[in-house]
Amino acid sequence: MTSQSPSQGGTTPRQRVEAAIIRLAGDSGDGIQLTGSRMSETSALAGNDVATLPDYPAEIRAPAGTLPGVSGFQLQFASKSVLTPGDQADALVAFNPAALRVNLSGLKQGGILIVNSDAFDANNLRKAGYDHSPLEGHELEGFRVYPVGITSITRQALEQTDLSLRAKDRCKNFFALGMLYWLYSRPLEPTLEWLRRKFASQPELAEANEKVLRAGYNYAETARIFQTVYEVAHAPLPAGLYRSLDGNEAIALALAAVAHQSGLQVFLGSYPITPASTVLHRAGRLKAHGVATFQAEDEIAAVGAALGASFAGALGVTSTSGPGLALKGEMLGLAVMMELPLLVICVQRGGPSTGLPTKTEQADLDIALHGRHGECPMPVLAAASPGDCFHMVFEAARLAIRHMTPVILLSDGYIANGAEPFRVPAPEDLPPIPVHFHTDPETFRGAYVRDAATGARPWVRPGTPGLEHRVGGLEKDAQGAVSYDPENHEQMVRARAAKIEGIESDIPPASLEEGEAEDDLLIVGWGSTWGAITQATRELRQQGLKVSSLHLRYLQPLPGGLGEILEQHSGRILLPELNRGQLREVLSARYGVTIEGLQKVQGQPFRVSEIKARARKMLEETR
Amino acid sequence: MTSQSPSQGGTTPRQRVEAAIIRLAGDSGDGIQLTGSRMSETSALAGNDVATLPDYPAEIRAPAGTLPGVSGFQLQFASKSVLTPGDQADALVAFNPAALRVNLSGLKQGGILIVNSDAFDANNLRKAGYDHSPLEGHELEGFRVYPVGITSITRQALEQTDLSLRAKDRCKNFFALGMLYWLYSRPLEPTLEWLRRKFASQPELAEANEKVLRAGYNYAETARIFQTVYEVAHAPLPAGLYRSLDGNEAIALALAAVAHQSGLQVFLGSYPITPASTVLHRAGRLKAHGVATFQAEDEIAAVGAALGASFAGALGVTSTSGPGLALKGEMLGLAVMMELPLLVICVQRGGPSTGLPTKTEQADLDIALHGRHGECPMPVLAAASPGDCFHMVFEAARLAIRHMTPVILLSDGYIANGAEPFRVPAPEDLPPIPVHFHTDPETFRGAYVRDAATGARPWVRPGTPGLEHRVGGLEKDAQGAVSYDPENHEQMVRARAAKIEGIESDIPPASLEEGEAEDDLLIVGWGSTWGAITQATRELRQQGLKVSSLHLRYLQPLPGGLGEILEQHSGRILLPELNRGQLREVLSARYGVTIEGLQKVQGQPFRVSEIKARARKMLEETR
Amino acid sequence: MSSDPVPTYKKKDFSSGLEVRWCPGCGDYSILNAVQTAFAAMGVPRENFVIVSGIGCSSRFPYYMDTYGIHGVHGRAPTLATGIKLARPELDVWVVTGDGDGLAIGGNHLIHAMRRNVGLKILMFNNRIYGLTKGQYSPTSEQGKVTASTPLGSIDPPFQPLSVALGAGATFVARTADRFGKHLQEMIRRAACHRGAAFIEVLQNCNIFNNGAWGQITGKQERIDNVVYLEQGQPLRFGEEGRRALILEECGQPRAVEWNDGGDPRLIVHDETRPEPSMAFLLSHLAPPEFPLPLGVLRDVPAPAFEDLHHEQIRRAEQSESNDLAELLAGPSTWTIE
Amino acid sequence: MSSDPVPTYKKKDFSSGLEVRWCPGCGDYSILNAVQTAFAAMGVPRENFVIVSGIGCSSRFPYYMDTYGIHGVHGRAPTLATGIKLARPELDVWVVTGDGDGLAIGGNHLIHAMRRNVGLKILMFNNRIYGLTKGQYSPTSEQGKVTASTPLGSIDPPFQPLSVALGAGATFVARTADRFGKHLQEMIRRAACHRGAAFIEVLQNCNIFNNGAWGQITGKQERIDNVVYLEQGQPLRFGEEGRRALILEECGQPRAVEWNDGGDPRLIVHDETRPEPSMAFLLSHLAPPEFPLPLGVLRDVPAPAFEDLHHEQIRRAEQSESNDLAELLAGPSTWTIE
Ligand SMILES: Cc1ncc(C[n+]2csc(CCOP(=O)(O)OP(=O)(O)O)c2C)c(N)n1
Ligand SMILES: Cc1ncc(C[n+]2csc(CCOP(=O)(O)OP(=O)(O)O)c2C)c(N)n1
Ligand code: SF4
Ligand code: SF4
Ligand SMILES: [Mg+2]
Ligand SMILES: [Mg+2]
Repeated sequence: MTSQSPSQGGTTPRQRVEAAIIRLAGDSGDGIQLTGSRMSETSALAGNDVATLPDYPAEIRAPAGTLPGVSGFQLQFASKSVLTPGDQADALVAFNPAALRVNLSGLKQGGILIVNSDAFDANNLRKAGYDHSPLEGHELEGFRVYPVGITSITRQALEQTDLSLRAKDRCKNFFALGMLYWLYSRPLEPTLEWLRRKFASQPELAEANEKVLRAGYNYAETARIFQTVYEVAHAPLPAGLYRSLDGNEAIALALAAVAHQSGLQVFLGSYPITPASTVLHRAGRLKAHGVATFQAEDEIAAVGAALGASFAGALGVTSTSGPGLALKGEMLGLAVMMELPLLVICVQRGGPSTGLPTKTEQADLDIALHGRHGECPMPVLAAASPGDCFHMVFEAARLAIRHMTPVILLSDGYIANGAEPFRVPAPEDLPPIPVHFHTDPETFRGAYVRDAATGARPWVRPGTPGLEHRVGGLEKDAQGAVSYDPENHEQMVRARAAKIEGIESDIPPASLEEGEAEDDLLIVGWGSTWGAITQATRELRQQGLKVSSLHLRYLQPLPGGLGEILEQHSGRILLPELNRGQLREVLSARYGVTIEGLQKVQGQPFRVSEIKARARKMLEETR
Repeated sequence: MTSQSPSQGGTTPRQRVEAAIIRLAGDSGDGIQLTGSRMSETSALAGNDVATLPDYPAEIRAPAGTLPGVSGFQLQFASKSVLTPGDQADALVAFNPAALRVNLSGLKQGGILIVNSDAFDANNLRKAGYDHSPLEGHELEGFRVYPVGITSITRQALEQTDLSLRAKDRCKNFFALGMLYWLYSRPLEPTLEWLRRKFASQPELAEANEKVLRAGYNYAETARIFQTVYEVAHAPLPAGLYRSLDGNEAIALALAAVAHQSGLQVFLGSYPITPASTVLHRAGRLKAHGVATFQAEDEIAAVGAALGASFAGALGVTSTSGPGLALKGEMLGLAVMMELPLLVICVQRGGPSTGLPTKTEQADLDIALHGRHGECPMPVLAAASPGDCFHMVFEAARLAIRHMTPVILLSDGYIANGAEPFRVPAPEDLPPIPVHFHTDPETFRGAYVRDAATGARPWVRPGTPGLEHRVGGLEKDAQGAVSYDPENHEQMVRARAAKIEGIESDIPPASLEEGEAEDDLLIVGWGSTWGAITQATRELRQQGLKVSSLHLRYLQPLPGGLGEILEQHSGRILLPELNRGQLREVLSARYGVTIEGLQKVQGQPFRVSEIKARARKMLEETR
Repeated sequence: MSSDPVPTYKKKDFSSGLEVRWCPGCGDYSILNAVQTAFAAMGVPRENFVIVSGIGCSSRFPYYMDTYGIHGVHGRAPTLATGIKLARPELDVWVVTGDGDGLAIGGNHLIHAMRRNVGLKILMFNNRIYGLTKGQYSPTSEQGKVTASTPLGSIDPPFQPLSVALGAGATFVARTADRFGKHLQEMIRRAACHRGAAFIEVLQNCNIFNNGAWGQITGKQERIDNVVYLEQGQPLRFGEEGRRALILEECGQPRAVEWNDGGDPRLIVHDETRPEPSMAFLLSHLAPPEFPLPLGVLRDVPAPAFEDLHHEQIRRAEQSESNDLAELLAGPSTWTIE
Repeated sequence: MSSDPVPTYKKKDFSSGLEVRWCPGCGDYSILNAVQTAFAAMGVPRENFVIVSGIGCSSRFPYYMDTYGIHGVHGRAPTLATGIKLARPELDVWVVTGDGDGLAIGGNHLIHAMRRNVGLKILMFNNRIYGLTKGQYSPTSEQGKVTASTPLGSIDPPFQPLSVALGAGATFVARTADRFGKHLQEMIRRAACHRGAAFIEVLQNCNIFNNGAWGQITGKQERIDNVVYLEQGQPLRFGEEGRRALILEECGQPRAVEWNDGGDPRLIVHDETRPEPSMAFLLSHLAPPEFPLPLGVLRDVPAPAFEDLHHEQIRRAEQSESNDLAELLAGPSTWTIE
């Protein structure tokens, strides 16, 4: 190990880098997620492009100092476009031995390692499974290690305050943040302002954290422990107003936008479940924006209430994760039969069963497509990134309303919690969402008499005189009467399917995301792998390789023209998925093309390098 | 119309026919299902091969005389092997105008039509939508029509008895049965014996029904209304002891056989749902045979209790239909994680949602394969016929126990209610179902340490000292401890999948049901279409066409060798399914072969002629 | 809501004209009759009614009413109805359910609707059997019942539906029977007047699978000794010419005694408005043979309706918070890239 | 079941050794402690215990006990446990659940377990919050609660868990608290002795998301006025030196009064064995500030356990019916083809 001693005299040299990847790790109670978010937002405000990966345990506060209790947060900020939190970190802050042990493999060789040396006592070392201090052994060789007594300096910094020792210690994350701000030339002001807002009612906490943040910054400056100060310039993002946004907040905001653009009341019926809960939390603050929320007794009640609200003329929405989606299947069948707009948001997590509840995965595609009894088709969409959640919710709502159908939108834990700069749309730039309620008894010919263009049935609000009618789960004829007629059933099954298939003409056709049609390899993706795939494709192309990529936001129906593109590339297609190949199976069956899957089921997103490596291998093999 | 007048003088000529197809139709309260069952059993006892199709409305007693209230029952009995209830009937008994209207299209040209003329009054005609009596119009031309005052003669026959008029009228189905027995030379004795058993505690009812049955028989004989008496000889069934059996009873009996052969207590947790309820009813009578039943508060509780019972060392079983399967998805995910034997029987019905609850369909294959969140594979089997339900339950139980996995067995409304002669297996001919409970703490290495051959984990009964352990929905490592380790998760996901895939080597490889490998067309089927497909194939072959057939009882994993057979026939494969092509999609994706689907989603089974017609068309096109 | 004067309705204005498909003789017919009559008299525009049901014979109800309606999935009617009521509190939302639909698979939604006090009017047709699936025992079937699924008799004790509702905090519970058309109509009217959740158990005969289940209550002769009608402020008298009455002993134990001109201080005088629910609870599980079965309103206490609180919060937010979408989308901190 | 003499256990024999992962300071630790201590004293072989849970912080419980156990899915523990108990009545089956797991998603299974009187011992850790999902309000949270999902305060009134259980027909209900280790152990012992379903509400502190929710009850000073301990045959006295007591007014209304040496005939003397459940029901929803919260056994009445009836039926069938498989498979009518 090369323990770094303070640089001597003069100002520290500054180095401009294109991107920086930082990883923070500590106990669940160490405020890691909060520190990470601050760093992200500060970087975004500084004009960088940013991508983040929060990574926390399934326990609220797993026992301090243990390996399963480690909470992590990685972010990448850059002066270029950034699509992932990065593969390996340039700098790691480890608040205790367990955090070090769990995260060291994620640090680049030669990377900066800041450790809270106060936490490396015998007890913590033992809990982390070290029989000696790594600070004194060989395992840290090859890293630039900075042992700092973060706890003790934080306490010193707060000596004059009245806080309890425990409260003081809870500020130590801001010390580390201060050091990082200095190291990466970040301004303190956004964080200070945030502290004032956050602790408006507890100014003593705002003050303490500010003190500690400044102490960390000053310590880095005056103690001169770092050899270099890094600078990361503005990223060339498209012009506009930006904010930092995670996927679940994007979903909630989109619901407000949908309410605004459609004039409908949005009714979110939900039951808390990780990692979807924050959709409910954030939507709970949107009452003034036309979004009502209802925390139901379970997932079935949540979707039931949402469907009831849609019947009543609102836009019903429900948000959940895999186990909840499994429970909603029967009610979704009713929604298909009732042919009402309904938005079902599934934020996927590691399964099966309770699985890895705080980790990410893409293994709920199958159940989204097929998880209902009978012939029960329903559009399925997937968001590609945190910001894309906003657009896809909007799009899903538009389709649900126009085509009178429940729609499933898939997100996942990675983009739900991950944040990125988001270009804030101006309300006037949002497309309108036209809504038509049938009100005229004269022209009403039956609850299931379909619109010629879309195949949608009329939507009638209860309370409309003369249009009283009944819908429900039994098969109906066009007039809305229960019908056991065999031919009618077949006709209705086909009509429902045709309606969904017809949505193909209402969505953008398939097109390449990167590259050209003639390239040697096509990488296809859906959902949150978009960032890693796009980044990998760009990097491979920069290296002169003929690789293109295509991203699917619409999984049912699939976009027009997809078959042609895939057939053109058959045998030269790579499909990375965080599952055992669910989309691969769908595309092979549908288009009869040969696709190679890249499977990863570890609760973690792809690294760019993993995709690049497999792509290179395929290119070599087919050459 | 040619109203048939009694044949004059001498004995009625007898005609030997190979097969007869009879259809009975009347009000829900007319005892149609019961009459049909008697006729079936009598024919089976007479040595015929028999197949039946009960077809009843979703209401218990829909309003008398209406079209939706019509209940039907079709049976075919023959001196040859019979695999379906037949396409069009040789004889139809219509108890009222509505029954006539609904069923007339199912009667062959020139067929025998017996109507209860007493029921053709103005009121009933109106309810059936007739503006005049069809008995007096032209619509019955081309049929041999026998109007009989069934109600009035029945009342006469019972004049001496003390029954209420209503009770008397409820005997009229036995009058029609008597007529049919005479017409088809069936013995009365089995029915008389059944009456005595059934009405042991109400001898006056046994007597009344006997009187009416004989009256019908005698009426046909003495009134000489029929031109011909038909005889149907013994069918060349394999030697053995036979009984008549429907699919749901077969399932219940198989549970007793499983208990017997495994030595395990069988625990059926169920919640009533059409058409699965009779599994619970019949199993409820098997307490002395090692089968315990529990009617739960809902489907989730039913499967939960079954899974709990399996944990406790019994064999948990749950029976349901589509809506129930949709509800069980989350608990099945837990079963996959807990890796315990569990048998899930889904008797499919018309969907989606409540759909056509008393009709048949094959549209729950998708949800059986994919209806759980996360990577959650589970074997899926399907029974081909009523009797096959017995064997497939046995097989499903064997696989569940040996491979420590939940197994889904699909049946459907058609085979659940349809009856056929069943060769009764001798208990000593049933294979044993070996069960191994791990009991030795010395050799226990962990709850998820797998058997090298099968990949199954050990099964430990609570109460075993020294083997206390915990299982559950969170991901576990081999020792059974909760693990959030990314690699462990991937490894476990793969191990669970490999275990299920490995079952391929424990099931029979794919082989042709009929025909040869070189034939021009291969018809592939699964589930209850077996009868119609096999019959169609045989008939086409008899006509010299080179058609073969293959039937799948194992849908996950698919049997070995299937890929080769399908590839050999790619482009010349027909797959009839009572859905929109669910298995077709699976096979195309898996084997990359081109398959033509024949889809029917009408709540009704295939007719042999429908399959033959499409097969002929394909043969012509490919020629 | 229409602002026109409310039309006056006849009973048949509430009939959808769809052929009613219950078995001849089913108690559901009389309930349909009573509901149509009661609705017609309510002075509510027909288009403002929504009837939501689950699955079961009883749950076919909405098809026969010319109102808005949903025939839902098994057990989940209260969830659909809650969504409707929250989205559109001005609608009159009625739930029709059965003892199986409401108390077997749907028990949880029912108790949560009671707890929240959502303004749903819930009619549970209790025939103590699963009718539509051909006669299995239900959670209200008496112990020992021989049914299709219990050839040796059921072994579980039944729920008392009203006790379950009260245990969940119900603010209005009542009991009536299919055969008592006028009483049934009155209970419907009372439920409609209650703000918040109202739960009515309607004893119903299934003449096919459980004929005579309520014979002891509805039989002309039997009812005299086996029914006590609850009337606000009145002592609980029953029997031939009201010659018997219910008292509460010191220890809190109820007892049926001879009527003694009201002189007994222990006589129970009915007060449906008591905030403390124990007396309603006590009444809810009295039953023959030891006691008469109470019919009428057991409890009717005021409490804020869930939908009112829901919209009150929305209104407060609308008044105190900005509804500027641009501001919302931008959030507290933004930056501009030129 | 082992026929060897039962080993004597120490508390630590019931610890699985797995690292306990609740937040430091969580009330669940004391409950774990009490359960381990109580189990060790029970004289039941360790291998005969099965602990079944759902999902939640509380539901991690089985992992920490060196018994058989299932960490199930959310809300469904009673279903798994019922299957175990029916298949193997000789096992001691305990359910651990939370206020969310047991009363939100799992409410129906809970009331049906009570109704059936299945021999499950159910411990509900009531912290009036969803802990594991980071602090949303639960069905037992007080109205107006500001939580992650209710930024403006929750609007629904809470369940009283014991009232729900009694409404469903529970034969044993008790209440205790995490902080009262000895009392908790005693309640566990009492539940174990009850044949049939036993339901214990354990007041539990979630120091992260709902710290101090039970401070009024468990606080050293507060508890004096806010808790009444139920003891069989004893009047309900509470407060400093038992100077206050509960009476039942003529009209059936409870009231807290000064203790007057037991002279008041209206004084409530606790009788947990009363078959009529209204008094237990009354106790179940008394709460501060108006009343003290009753801790102890509210109800413990004998009734046949579901699993006993289940096996009794099986035994009767085994005695009276043939178990010949060949005969069964053949059925009543067969024919032979040669
Ligand atoms: C999910 C689901 N499970 C089971 C069924 C079958 N089912 C339909 S109605 C019913 C019971 C109805 O009983 P009840 O509510 O008492 O109605 P009743 O027919 O007696 O009026 C059942 C079990 C279903 N339709 N859906
Ligand atoms: C089907 C399903 N829905 C939702 C969740 C998310 N979830 C896990 S625990 C929980 C609530 C737990 O509350 P409680 O039972 O009170 O337990 P506590 O954590 O407070 O001990 C929820 C909603 C889940 N795991 N599964
Ligand atoms: S089965 Fe019973 S409840 Fe159903 S319609 Fe018939 S009589 Fe009525
Ligand atoms: S979140 Fe609350 S209930 Fe959960 S472990 Fe932490 S303190 Fe305990
Ligand atoms: Mg019922
Ligand atoms: Mg809780």
